[in-house]
Formats: sequence, structure tokens, C-alpha cells
Amino acid sequence: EAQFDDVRCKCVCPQDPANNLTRNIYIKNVIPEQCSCAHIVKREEKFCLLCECKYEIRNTTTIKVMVIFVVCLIGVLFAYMMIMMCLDYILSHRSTPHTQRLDDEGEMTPIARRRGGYFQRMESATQRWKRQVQEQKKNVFDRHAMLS
Amino acid sequence: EAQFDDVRCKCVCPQDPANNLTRNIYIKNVIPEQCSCAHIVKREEKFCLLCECKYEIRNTTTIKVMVIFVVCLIGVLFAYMMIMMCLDYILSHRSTPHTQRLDDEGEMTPIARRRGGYFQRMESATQRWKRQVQEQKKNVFDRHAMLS
Amino acid sequence: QEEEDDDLIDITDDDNSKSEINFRDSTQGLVEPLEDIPIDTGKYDDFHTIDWLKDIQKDRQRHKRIHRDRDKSPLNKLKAAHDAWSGWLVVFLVGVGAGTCAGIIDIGASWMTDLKLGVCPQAFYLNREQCCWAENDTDQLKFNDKGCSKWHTWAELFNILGDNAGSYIINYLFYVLWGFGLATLAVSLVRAFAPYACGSGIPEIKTILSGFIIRGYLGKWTLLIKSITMMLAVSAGLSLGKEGPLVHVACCCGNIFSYLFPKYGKNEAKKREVLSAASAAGVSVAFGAPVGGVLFSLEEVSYYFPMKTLWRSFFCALVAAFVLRTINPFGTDHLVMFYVEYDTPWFFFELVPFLLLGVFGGLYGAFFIKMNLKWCKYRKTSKLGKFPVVEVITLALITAIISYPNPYTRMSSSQLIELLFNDCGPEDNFKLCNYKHNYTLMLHTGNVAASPAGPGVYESLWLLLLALIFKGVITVFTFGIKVPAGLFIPSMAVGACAGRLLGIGMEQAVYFNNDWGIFEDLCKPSTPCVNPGLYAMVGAAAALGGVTRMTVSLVVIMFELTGGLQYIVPLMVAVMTAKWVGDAFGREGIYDGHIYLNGYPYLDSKREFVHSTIASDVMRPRRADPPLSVITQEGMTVEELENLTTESSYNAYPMVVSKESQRLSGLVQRKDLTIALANARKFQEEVVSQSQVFFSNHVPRYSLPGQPSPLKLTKILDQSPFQVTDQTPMETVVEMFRKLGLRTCLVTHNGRLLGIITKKDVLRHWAMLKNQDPDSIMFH
Amino acid sequence: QEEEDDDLIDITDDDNSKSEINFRDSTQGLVEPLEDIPIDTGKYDDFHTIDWLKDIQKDRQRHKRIHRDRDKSPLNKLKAAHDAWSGWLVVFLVGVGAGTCAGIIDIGASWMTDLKLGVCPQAFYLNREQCCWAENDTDQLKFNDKGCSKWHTWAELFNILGDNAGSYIINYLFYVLWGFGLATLAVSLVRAFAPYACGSGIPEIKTILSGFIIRGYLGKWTLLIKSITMMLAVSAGLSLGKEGPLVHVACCCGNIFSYLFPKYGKNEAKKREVLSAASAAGVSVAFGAPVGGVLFSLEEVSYYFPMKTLWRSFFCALVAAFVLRTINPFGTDHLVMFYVEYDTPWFFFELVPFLLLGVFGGLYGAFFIKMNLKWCKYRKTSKLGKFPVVEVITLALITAIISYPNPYTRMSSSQLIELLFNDCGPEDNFKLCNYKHNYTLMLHTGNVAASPAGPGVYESLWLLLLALIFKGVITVFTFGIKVPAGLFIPSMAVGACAGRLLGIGMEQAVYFNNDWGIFEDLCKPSTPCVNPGLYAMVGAAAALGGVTRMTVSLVVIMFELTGGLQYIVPLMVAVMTAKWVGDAFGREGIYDGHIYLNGYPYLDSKREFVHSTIASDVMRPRRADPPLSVITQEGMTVEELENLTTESSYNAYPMVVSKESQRLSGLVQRKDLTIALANARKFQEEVVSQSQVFFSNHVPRYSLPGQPSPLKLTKILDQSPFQVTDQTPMETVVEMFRKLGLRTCLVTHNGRLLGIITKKDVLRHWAMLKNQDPDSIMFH
Repeated sequence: EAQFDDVRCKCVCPQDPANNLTRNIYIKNVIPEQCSCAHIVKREEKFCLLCECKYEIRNTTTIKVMVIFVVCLIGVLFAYMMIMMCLDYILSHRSTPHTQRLDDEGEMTPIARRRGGYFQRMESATQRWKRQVQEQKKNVFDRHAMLS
Repeated sequence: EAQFDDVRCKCVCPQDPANNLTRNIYIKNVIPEQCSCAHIVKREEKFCLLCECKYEIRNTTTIKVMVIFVVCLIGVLFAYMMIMMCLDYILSHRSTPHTQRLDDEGEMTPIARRRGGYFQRMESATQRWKRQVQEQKKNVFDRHAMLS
Repeated sequence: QEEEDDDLIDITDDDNSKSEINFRDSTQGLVEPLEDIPIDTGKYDDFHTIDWLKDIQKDRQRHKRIHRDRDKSPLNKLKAAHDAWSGWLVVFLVGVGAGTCAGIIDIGASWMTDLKLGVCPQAFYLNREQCCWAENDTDQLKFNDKGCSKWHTWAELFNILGDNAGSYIINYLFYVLWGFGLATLAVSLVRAFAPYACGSGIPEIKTILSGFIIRGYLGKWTLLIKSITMMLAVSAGLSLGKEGPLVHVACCCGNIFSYLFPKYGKNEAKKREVLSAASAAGVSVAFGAPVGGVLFSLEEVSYYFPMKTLWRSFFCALVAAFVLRTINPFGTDHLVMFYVEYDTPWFFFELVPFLLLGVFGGLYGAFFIKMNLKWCKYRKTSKLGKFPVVEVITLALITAIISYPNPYTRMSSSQLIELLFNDCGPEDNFKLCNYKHNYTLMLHTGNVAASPAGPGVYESLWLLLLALIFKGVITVFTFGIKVPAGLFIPSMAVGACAGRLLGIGMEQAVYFNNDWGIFEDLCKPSTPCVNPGLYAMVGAAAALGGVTRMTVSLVVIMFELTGGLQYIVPLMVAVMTAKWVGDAFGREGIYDGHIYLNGYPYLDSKREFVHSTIASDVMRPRRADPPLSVITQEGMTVEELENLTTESSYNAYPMVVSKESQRLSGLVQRKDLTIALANARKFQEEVVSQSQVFFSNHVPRYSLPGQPSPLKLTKILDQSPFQVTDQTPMETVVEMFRKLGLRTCLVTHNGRLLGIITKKDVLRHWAMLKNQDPDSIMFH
Repeated sequence: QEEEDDDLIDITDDDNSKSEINFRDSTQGLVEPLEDIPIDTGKYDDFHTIDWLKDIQKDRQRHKRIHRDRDKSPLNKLKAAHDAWSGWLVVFLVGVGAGTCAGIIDIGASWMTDLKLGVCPQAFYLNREQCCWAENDTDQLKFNDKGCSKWHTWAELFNILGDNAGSYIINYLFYVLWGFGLATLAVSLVRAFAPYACGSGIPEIKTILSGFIIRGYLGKWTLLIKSITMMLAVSAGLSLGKEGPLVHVACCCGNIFSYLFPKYGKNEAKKREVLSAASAAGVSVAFGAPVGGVLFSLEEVSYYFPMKTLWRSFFCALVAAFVLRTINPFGTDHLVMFYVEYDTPWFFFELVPFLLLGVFGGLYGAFFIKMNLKWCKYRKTSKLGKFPVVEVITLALITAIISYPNPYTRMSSSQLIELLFNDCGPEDNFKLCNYKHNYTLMLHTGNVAASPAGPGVYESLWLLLLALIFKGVITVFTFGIKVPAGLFIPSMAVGACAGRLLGIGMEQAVYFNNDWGIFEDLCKPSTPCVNPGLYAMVGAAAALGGVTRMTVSLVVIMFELTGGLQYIVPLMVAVMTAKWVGDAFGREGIYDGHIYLNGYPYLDSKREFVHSTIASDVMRPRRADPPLSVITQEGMTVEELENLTTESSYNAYPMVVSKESQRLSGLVQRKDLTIALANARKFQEEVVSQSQVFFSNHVPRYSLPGQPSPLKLTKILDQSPFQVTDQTPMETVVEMFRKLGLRTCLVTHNGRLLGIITKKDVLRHWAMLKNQDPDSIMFH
């Protein structure tokens, strides 16, 4: 559809209420060679000499990709946040020793260990990250030692 | 004379050899309100729309004063330099003890002393300045220790 | 130890400790008794101060080693070339990274901002301006809240058409709801993933660049969350800008990319060179002003700024601006943000209103700084600080509810600024440009002459005044909430409103009093005379200058921003006046104010130390204190040293030749000592508690029978500590700390050790002299 | 003592010594036995290095005193206000002075330059352009050696009309004669009145700003003679510019005005702040580029550049530019020198030719630096140096004779640059713009499309190439002769020629290969594509960058100079390439080269010290030397001290507690010591040769009968000398010398004094490590 094309020729002309000319912007999708007042505005030459025509290019694909990327990112982060909150909620409502046991179990099962260091490293990284976020939270939100 | 007035209106128009228009600069002394293509170039409106008119002001008095000032300054310096060179030449061709005597005399006469500290101070300043120029000369021209 | 560090290191480097060993001494691969033990030094703890000179020395040694090895093999030659090149490469990458981030943020934020007003159903990803891109017959769409036929407001989407109360209410409701939703999302994300992502970031970056360590502050999560929430917060309509946070984002890029190059990633002092360049890139992409960015980095942010950094900063800023321009999805040619097209001259008499704008800027800046710091202090100490999420949401709701009715607050602040900066051409037909033009004269001369204002302009005046007051007040409460929040744009908006108001006033005054002496000579009827857009520009610069107290960089940013090279004198007049007026009420800018509020250990390089104390007044121990814990060069046992390290909490211990003479011989870092002792216990079995420790080279060749074998720890002794005499004036000491980037300095008298001064002692002393609470400074 | 100083002090200050006494101690009006004697310290000898920290301390004490006395009386309050304000006032005055000087020089030089070609009989004071100011029907007068009817060439003045051989010969003859006469006058004036006025001045100003004293270098005679001879030298047609010397002139203004304010006039360190600002003003008026001037001062000239100086420099540069613009006698609106009007975009593929221009600039820079330094060295050492006047005159004759036939060398270099920077509009009808335009298409689209070149352009190509070679070679011999000579303009002219040549080549290549892939997409037939003017601009920047190795400041100067904000990337590419290519052949720019050639004691703050020596390698005494001359705290007699000061020539003596312990207790300046001893002999009758001198406070209350009364000299003892340990790496020591501006530093080991390092020791050491002749450094 022409509306969402990536090129346009835009001519800006001054208004002249005396001659009933209130319209002053003229836009068309044309090839660059045709981007001149004579083609776009279609008025007498004298009027055209005061107009300024500019050929403009945009890139809707970039916009589309980036907006979708941002929306997805926000979605994923939001979902992750929700899951974490739910997990926290569930975990905090279970008894502590139970959690402890689960964790130990998870770390000790030979299957898990056999599945390779990757998951372990991943998990320890996550743990570390969580601890770090906790630390940051403490500094910023609880102790107000920073960024206040 | 209009030629050396301080204002002008200058219109620059494109050449158009097709219509035998090779002249492209139009200059006139007018009041600012009249500095428009219509007044200066006196051509049809279509041609005028491509011209650019500019009203310019200069200050010949400043130029005159400054150029005369500079010329005088150079003249004075040149004369002083010549006098100094002549004096140096004369002094260096006299015998040294004679000069010595003259100097002593000049410094010792009660009249000179009575004439006040101003001349003395002046003279000592000049002496100091001369010594300094000698010093600079030695550094720059003889020893080539600086500015080479 | 390891994990503390890892959160900053984003690539794995397994040869970490190995290279450290090599670095310290290439001959000490094997562990021998009496030989030194490999120690992994050079890492700093969180919230500690770095030692610039030692870091730079380390880098030179590393450089020398690479240079020396260069001829050994082609690989080494390649390594040397890579090393020489990596300084430029890293700033290039940082520039690309910062430019890309800024591009994504610009697109996302502009789209999300327009989401409050409506959508483009045929292509949801386009904002209003882009949606109406090829719409014929739409004029001044940018400054108009009516859309085009393709763009649907929320009311239209629900089939409530026309200009009636129903559609107004629906639109109002959606505006507020979106504001609420986006703000909630922003603050929750910040809270959940990266609390360090909130705020403007510039005070913290200043502190970090002055040599402080805040782990995780420039990490990848901060980058991600700050980028995302910045868009959300701006779109929520809160009175904040994305320019300050962009500097933080660029610095995150700088930190992350510097880990690709061990030269920068492992050396905190070198890393700060990259960060200086990154902050220049941040401003460069925020405003499209590369030169201004470099000057901002130089004037406002950086602490040590060698010439090499100047060149690299410029390169980095240019690359970033160029990448952003290349992304250029909106089809505008101009690199800069608020491009103005006019080129009209200004007149001498206009310096008076520019001066007035400067005074306004200074007063507003002083008011803003005072109020904002008070409010932040209140937030910090009262119960309000317990509800950061609620605070943000409430503020978003209030802002949205008040903003919508006034078209000048309904549009985003940067749109408002752009609108106010522009002059009114004959083709503009929105209210602010509602002048009674004489079209015949205009067509004849080609100039837009001064014209009397129409009713639209008068209406705009009121709305602008309201917008000015609202923005001026709400920003005080907004700056400091727990979402990313810059104040460049809000301050500029306030100043631009004031400037435009004064500009329209001047314009009309000149038009109606055209026969006055001064106006008659200058303002011919056919030529444009007073340009209200220029006043808005000058006002914006003045307000921003009053708030941040920047001068040169601000003027350069403004003239790059607007492309108006000839308005440098008006801008300068206003900015300098704003600074002087602001300084009369308090010398510190908003960033310095926040640094003091948070008690960061920042030794300001701009302020002069004007007191006449001497080093012995500042050093520890004080008169009443117990004597300094010192180590003697020889004669102390392992046990004694271990007790020393556990009992006292000093970071470094001076070493003397003997307790009696107290002649200074060096300095030992506590961290090095503990590690060295632990290693010795672990690897050298013959070392026992009673082993004598030797820091000098006078180690007995063979240990006497019956005596435990000695331990030699020469390597951890710093034989070149900085020392001053007790009579040295504190101004000299402060200069040394500032210019050389010292951490500790020893005080001697006639060659005898008297005490020790650390950077924090200096800060505490200075705070005390300024009658501040010295304990407010954050000392870890 | 007095007279050495007076040559710099241009106002009389009789209360000089009095205020010095007050300054040292306000209570010591009366001379008592055992009390200290007033000493007039704080003055430096010619060719000595200043002590920054002590000077700054002195200023702070002065400031504190004024601040303390403020409430005593209204007069004191006024004094305090004046003191606080004087920093801004002095830079304001300097700006006004520099602007005025530049205005006079501009007018004078442009008039005198045209004198070579003819006169304006009706108004002899007008140059050609101004003479034809209101002449209708004169086109492109500026770039045309034909005058108008009012302007008479010399041939016309002698009634030899028409375009024949006779008039050509007469004009040629006058051209050469004027060149000869003006050059002779210039060199004689320099020789007779102010030999320091010759050269560019920038290397010396760099050295002075780094803390060196050259008395008379910035005096009023230098200012006068440099201003006058600069005009003469430029007008003589020599291949030199007036931009570098303008920096020197501005610094002279800075020095002279700083004597109006004791705060600056009497404090060498503070005076250098004013000089930094003045050098910014110099560049600002030279090019009309205030921001570029500040960056030039920061990047190239200044040594210590605190933030306060940045603001003041900017202010000063702006004031200077503004004054110059206000003088504006030529009726041009543009502040800048080479204003270009075009705004055409550039394309990616053009970066390749820009890069080539950068390479050319780097190569030319390397060639120029090498050849010029060789020639200068030859001049310095051979018989040529004995005939400076003959050299200048010969060079002027050669230049004039070769220049005249080629119209591009006949015009002045700055006119040539302006011509080359311009694009060819349809209205230009001189040879360089002789294109076969399609006028119908042009009138239709309003654009100047790419067109094939006409014969005029091809002729110009050859002439430009000849001009390029001639200017490139003759400048090598010109820079360094004994008249004021800058090389900004000649270098830019060379680069602009090369750029224009390449630009025309590219333009025609694109026009004739319009169907190639890359060109087809970008260069539409109706739009302008490759702009040769832009290439000239880039080439000029590259050549200047190659010669001076400036980067950021050069780019900023260029983009301010031309008003072309969008060409920052091409400029940057070319300048960085030029710097890198140039650095491959030798790291130093032309100014640094001249500094080393002349052996000024300049401790470059840009180069890194990369060697691994330690302090004990550098300190005196060396292994074979006799031990250091030290003073003991007590026990030495007046006679011993007098012998010490006469026998040894050190500038300072370290003081130890006792000869046995060698524990350091302070430092005594030799000058202070001699004056103090002489004063004691003069005013205190009981002081005899055998009197013991006490530098500590342990003076016996009453002298024992039979023993001469003791002399107490506590005041001259500096109790806070800088000290480092012998193991300190030299890079740290160099940093200390650079950043703190030390003069001397003492070396200790375990608290015992080992030796002393002076700034000159550091320089000598560094020169030795670079395999230079260490004795080439000028040590006074």
C-alpha cells in the first residue's frame, strides 16, 4: 500500500489567504527525478518558485523489526518477572527445610550431575545474579545508600 | 562620492546564456527598504525569484583611520630605526674614552640633574630596553639558542 | 573473590590467574621455599577506591612485556599490533554499541509515546508521524493532536467519532491508563531485575570515573533494563528525559566492550579511559552533538582526561552519532535533535532579554536543586522511601491527569521543545503561529515580517505559562524516583516555555513600539526582527545551565543541537548569567548535589581547597588514638602478622625499618598480606606460626637449626609509597590526591613515620571543614 | 634583580617589596636580632622553571588574607570584590585587546597585500575589493586580478593601459619590488627592535605555559613589532600566515593586561591561566572560531588547564571574536574566515578519496616536518645563520618572482583557500568554474547539476598543481626565517590545492562514469553530486593535521571556519588518517619538533614515559659524583653557608637533621639563602662569620658569652619538600613533575636523603633514553 511506502516527495508552499490558498503541504510517492514542484503541486510557475520540495526516504522495515523486538523483549521480561514472583510466593509459603531438601536433592542427583556442567554453571550463574540483585535492592531500596 | 559610500545593495542572479544573460551581479546604493530584486535588477518577476539580494554595510572611516595609523606607526618606527643606526654609526666611529667623557659629563652636570628625575628615569628605561634588545639579539641571531 | 568479580566480567577468562602470575614475575613459575608465592593482586573490592598510578604502572609493564616479546614470533607481533590497535577498536565498538542502543530506544520510545494517543491499525509499529507519512494534505501534523485518516485515536477505535465529550473522555481515559500501565511496568522491571538502573546515572558515573568501584552498576543487566525502562518511563508521560540515562547506557556499553580487551577489562584505570569516551558517545547520541559530547565528558563527567582520551572520545562520539544517523529510520537528514532552520540575525538590545533569561535560568536552577535535594532527602529518611513503586505510579497518574487537558503538556517534552524552538513561517498554521500576516508584503519581499499576534497566540501564552509552572514543579518530584530519569529535557522544556513567553512579549513590544529610538534603527518593517524561537532556545540553555551548572559544553551542545552557529553569543550570555546567578545561591550543580546527598567518595576536581590546615591535622592516628599499626621490615612472625590482619581493619600497613627508628621503608596492602600468608601456610609446609617474615633482602641463607624456616615476602612490599612531611599544607596534599589519583599517602617528619592519610580521610576532613556531617560519606 | 623584572612589568609598582614583606608575615615589620629578615622571594630568574604548587599556595594565602580582611572596612570589601571579579575582568580585557589587534592587523595586511598590485587613487586606504565595493557590473572581483574602473594597477597609474607586455612587465616589477621592500622593512624592524618577535611563537608559548620563564618574550615591544611586521611579512607575499603569530600577539596582550592585576601579574602560575585563555583568544580571532580556539588551547598549547580556565578561555575567545566582528569593517556578516555556503550531502563512497587526502596530508606533514627541521638545523649551525636579513630578502625576491606568473600563487594564500573552498555556482564565471552547464535543466530544477569541465578548468588544474608544488616547497624554507611566520595558512593552501585537484578529478570521473554501480544509485543527473570545494576543505584540514598533528581542535576549527556542521565525518576521517600516517614517520608535530630543536625544557604532557628506570638512576649525585651539598639543621656557621652558596651552583640545598643520620628535614632555595645571609650581614650587626645559623626552632634563648650571637633563618626553610623513595619508578616521578608542576624532588631511602632530582634532570634523562644528545637541552 502506498501509504506505508518508504519514499515520498514533500513540497511545502506558503499560504496565501488572499487567493484562497490555505493548503500548504503536498505529498506524493514519486521517483526522485519527478520530485519537483511542477509535478507535485501542479500550479503556475510563479507560485512554485516559493515552494520547497524535498525527497525523503525512510525505512519502515527497521522500524517494524525494532518495535517488534522491543515489544517481545518487554513481554519476555514481564513473563519472567511474573514467573519469578510466583515462584518466590510459592517457595516462601513452603517450609524452609523442605526447600533445603529439594535444593540438595537437585544438586546431588547423579543424573543432574551427569547432564554436564552446563546446567550447573547456568544455575550457579543464576544464583549469583539473584544474589546480586538482592544486594542491589538492599542498597537502593532498603538502605537508601545509593541512587536516592 | 557614491563610490565610497558605506552601504550597498547587491543582487546576485544566475547566468542564463540561452537568453544572453551573462551579467549576474547588480550593485546599487539604496536605502534598505528598497533593497529588493525588483528595484535593483529591474527584470521580470520570474527571473527575480532566483536572485538573492543582500544589503551590506561597511565602515570606511574605520578602515581609513586604521590604515593611516598603521602607516604612521611604520613610518615612526622606521625613522627611529634609522636614527638609532646613524647614532650607533657615529658613536662607534668616535674613540671610546671620548664617549666615556661625554657620558660622564652628561650625567654629572647639575642642570641635567635639576631637570628632574623624569628624564633620568626615561634614559635609564631606554638604556635598559637597549640592553634587553641586545640580549635578545644575542640569543636569537648570534647564539641561535632560541627561535631557530 | 571470584564471583564478586564475575558479575562485571562478561566473557570467561580462564587464564586469569595465570596471566597474573606471569605479570608479576615471569620467572616464578615454581613454588620454592623462601621464594615468593603467586598472588592474585590488582582486584578491588566493591565500593573501594582504585589506585590510579599503580594501575597505570601495571599497564605500562604489560605494554613493555608485549613490546619486548614482539620479535619472538609472528603471533606475538600480531598480538602487539592488536594491543596497539585495541584502544581505537574498543572505542569504535563502544560507539557502534551506543549508537545502536540509542537507535532502538529512540524508535521504541517514540512509538510507545504515541500509543497513549492512538494506534495506526494498518501498521501498528508506526508512530503517529510515521503513520501519516504519505498522507497528503496533512499540515503540521507533528504539532497537532489531530491525526490523519490512517491514524486512529482510541475513541475512533471504539467507533466514537467526532469531536465530542465522549471521545474526549475516552481519549483522556486511555491516556491516563497507558501512563499508569507503562509506569507500573517500568518500576516493576527496575525493582525485579536491576535496581541500579534507576535514576539519571550521571552522579554515579562521575563517582566511578573518579576512581570508585560499584560492581554491577555498568553490567549487562543494567544496560538491558535501563534501555527498556527508559522507553517505558518516557512513554508513560513522566516529566523526565532519556538523555542522562543514555550516558549511563553508553557507559554500560563501554564497560561490557572493554572486557573483550584484557588491556582495558583487567585494569580499572584504563577502563575509565574507555568510560570517558563512552560518556561522550552517550551525549553525542542523546543530542546528536558529538563535539558537545566530548566537552560534556571533559567538563562534567571525567576526572582524568589525558589527550589520548580526548581523541578517542571524539572518535567514539563521532562513530556513535554516525551509526545513529545511519539507522535514521525517520527519514530526517539532520543528525541533531532540534534542528532550527532560521538564520536571522539578532541585535544588541536583545542581550537584555537574554540576560533576563539567564537570571531566570539561574533562579530556576537554584530553586530546582534546593527543592529536589530536600525532597530526595525526605524520601531517603522518611516512610516515603518504603514505597518506591507506589510513588512512581502515583506520580505517573498525577502527571497524566494534569497533562492531558493542556496540549503543550500532552505532547512529549521533546516535541514541545522542538515546537517552541521553531520560528513561525507563513506556512505554519497552528495556534502558536497565529499571526496576522500581511501576505502581500510577504510575497513581495520574500521575508516574513513582524506581525501582530492573533488570538491563537494569546491563548497559547496562557497555556504555555501553565505548562511552565506544571513542568517546573512536577520535575522536582520526578527526578529521583526509581525509574531511569534524566532532567535535560524537562529543564530545557521549562526554559523553552519561559523563553518563548518572553520572546513573544518582546516581539509584540517591538512591533507596537516600532517608533522607539532603539527599535526604529534596527527593525525595519519589511524584515523579521525579534525571533521568539531564538528566545526559547536561549531560555532552554539558561534553565539547563542553571540546573546542571555546565557552561562550555552546554553552549556547544546547544549550538550543535540547533545548527545555529551564529547564536553562540546569546547562548553564552544566558548560560554564564545562569551559572553566576545559580552559584550565588549554592555552588553545586544538581549532579554534585546528588553526589553529596548519597555520600559518594568523590573528590571534586573543580572546587578549590581553601583552608589552611596541614597534613598532620588530617593524618591518622590522631592525638588521642592508639599508635599506628606498623610492620617492621624483619623480625615479625607469621602469627603476629596474622593477628594484625584480623585485629585491625586498615587497608594498608606502613612498614618501618625498626620500631625504634620509625624510618619508613614501604607499604603493604592488607589484602596482599592476607593472601600471601594464607598461600604460604597452604603451599609451604615448613612455614609455621613462629616463622619470621622478612620483607627485605637480608634473609639468612639457611635457617638456623631449631628455628623455624623464615618466610620471604619481598614481592608484596610497595617500596615506593607516597610520602609528605607533616608540615605540608593540605592544599598540596589534596592536589596530590586529585591529580595523581592516590589512595593512601604516608606522613613523615624528619624521615620518621608519623601517620597515614587516605582519600577518605581527606574527604572526611573537607566535609568537616565545610560543617557537614563527616559520617554522611559512604565509607566501605 | 630589579631591572630584570621590569622589562615584563609594564606598570610601575612601587609598593612591590612592601607587599612582599606583608605577604610573608604580617607581623615582622621591625628588624630584631634573632628574628627573620624580610626577603623578597617569589621572583624567578630568566630561563628558569617555575614552581607551580608554591605559586598556587602563595595565591591561596593571598586570597585568604583578602577574604579575612574583608569585613574590616568597606574599602577592603571593595578590594575583595575586585579580587573575585578580576579573573573575569582580565580575560575580558585580553579578549578586547586581542580582538582589536587582530582587527588592525587584518585591515592593514589586506590593504598592504593589494598594494603589490595597484592602488585606489581616490581613496588610497582601500584595498582592491573595497575600492570596487559599489562598482556595478564587476563580477567575482575577489578571485580576479583585473580591478574595476576605480582601481588602478601600477601600469595603469603610469598610463600604460591595456593588456600588453609593457603593462605586464611594469606590474611584475612593482609586485617584486613591493615584496622586496616590505620584507626588508619587516626583517630590519624585527632585528632592530624586538628579535623575539620572529617565528611563529607557538613552540615558545607552549614552553612558557609549561612553566618556563623567558623575560621579554611577551612584552609590549614584542607585541608592537610582531603586529607590525606580521602585516609586512604577509604583504610581502612570503609563504607564511598570520594565524600562529596572532596567538603570540594575544598572549602578549594577556601578559600585559595581567600586570594590571597583582593577583595575576605577580604570580607566574596564575599568569599562565590568563595566557591559556589568551591563546584561545588568539586562535579565535585568527580564524573566527571561538570553540576551536578553546580546544586548540586545551589540546595543543596549554599545560595545566583547570576547569575554571576552560570557562574563562571560552569567555575570552568569545569576547575577542565578538570585538573583531564588531570592528567588521569589510561588511561581511560572517565571523568566520572561509565561510562556505553549500550544504550538499556527501556520500559513503567519497570516504575513499577523503582517506586518500588524509594519507596525502600525513605524508606532506611528515615531509614538511623533516625537511623544515633539517633546514632549520642547517641554518642554526652553518654560516647561513649569520645572514638572517639577506636570507629573508632573498626568499622574498624568489617568492615574488615565481609567484607572479601563476594567478593562484599571485593572490594571497588566504584568498586562494577561500577560492578553492567555494563551490561553483551558476553565477561564477572565473576559470576554475568554467563548466559546461545545462542552463535549461538548472533553471527547471533549481539545482546545479554535475557538468563536464570546460577548458578553463583543465588549465586551472595545471596551475593548481604548480601552485601546490611551489607552496609546498617554499614553505619549508620560509618557516623559521626571522620574521613572524605562521604555517596554518600555507599548509592549508597546499592541502586545499591537492583536495581541489582530487575533487575535480572525482567530479569528472563520476560524471563520465555515471552508469557505474555505485555512482548510479547515488548521483542522479539532476542533483549535484561530488563537490570539489568540499574536497579542498578536507584536503586543507588533512595537510594542517599532518603538519601540526592536531586532531579534535583542528576538526572543530575547520567546521567552525566553514560553517559546515555536516562535514564533520569527512574532516574527522581525513584528520585522523593524516595523524596516523604522519605518526608512522615520526611522532612529533612541527611545534614539538621546534621545541626539541631549540632545546627548550618542555616536559611533554602527551607523550608517555615508557622506560623502566627508577628514581635512583636519575638523581644527583651519580655514583661517581661528589656527595650532595647539604645543609644541617643547626651547627653551620654563616661563613660556611656563604662558602657553600658561592662554591656550588645548585639552585636549592636539601637540609638534613644531622650529617650522620642524613634524615631529611627540608629544602632551602639558594636565592633565599644568599639574600637572607646578605640581609643579616647588613642589618644585624651582631651577626659575624662565626655566628651559628639555626633553621629549627631550637635556638638558645641567650647567646653564651664569648660566642657570637646565633642567626635564626626558619622562614626560608621549606618544610614540605616533595620526596620519593629511590625505588620509585621514573614514570611515577615524571607524572609528579608533570601533573604537580614540581621543580625539584628529593630522593630518600628508608628516610635517609640520597639525592635530588630536578626537572632538568628528568628532561636530560628522557633525552638520553631517546638517544638524543642530552646537552642539547637549554639549561640555564
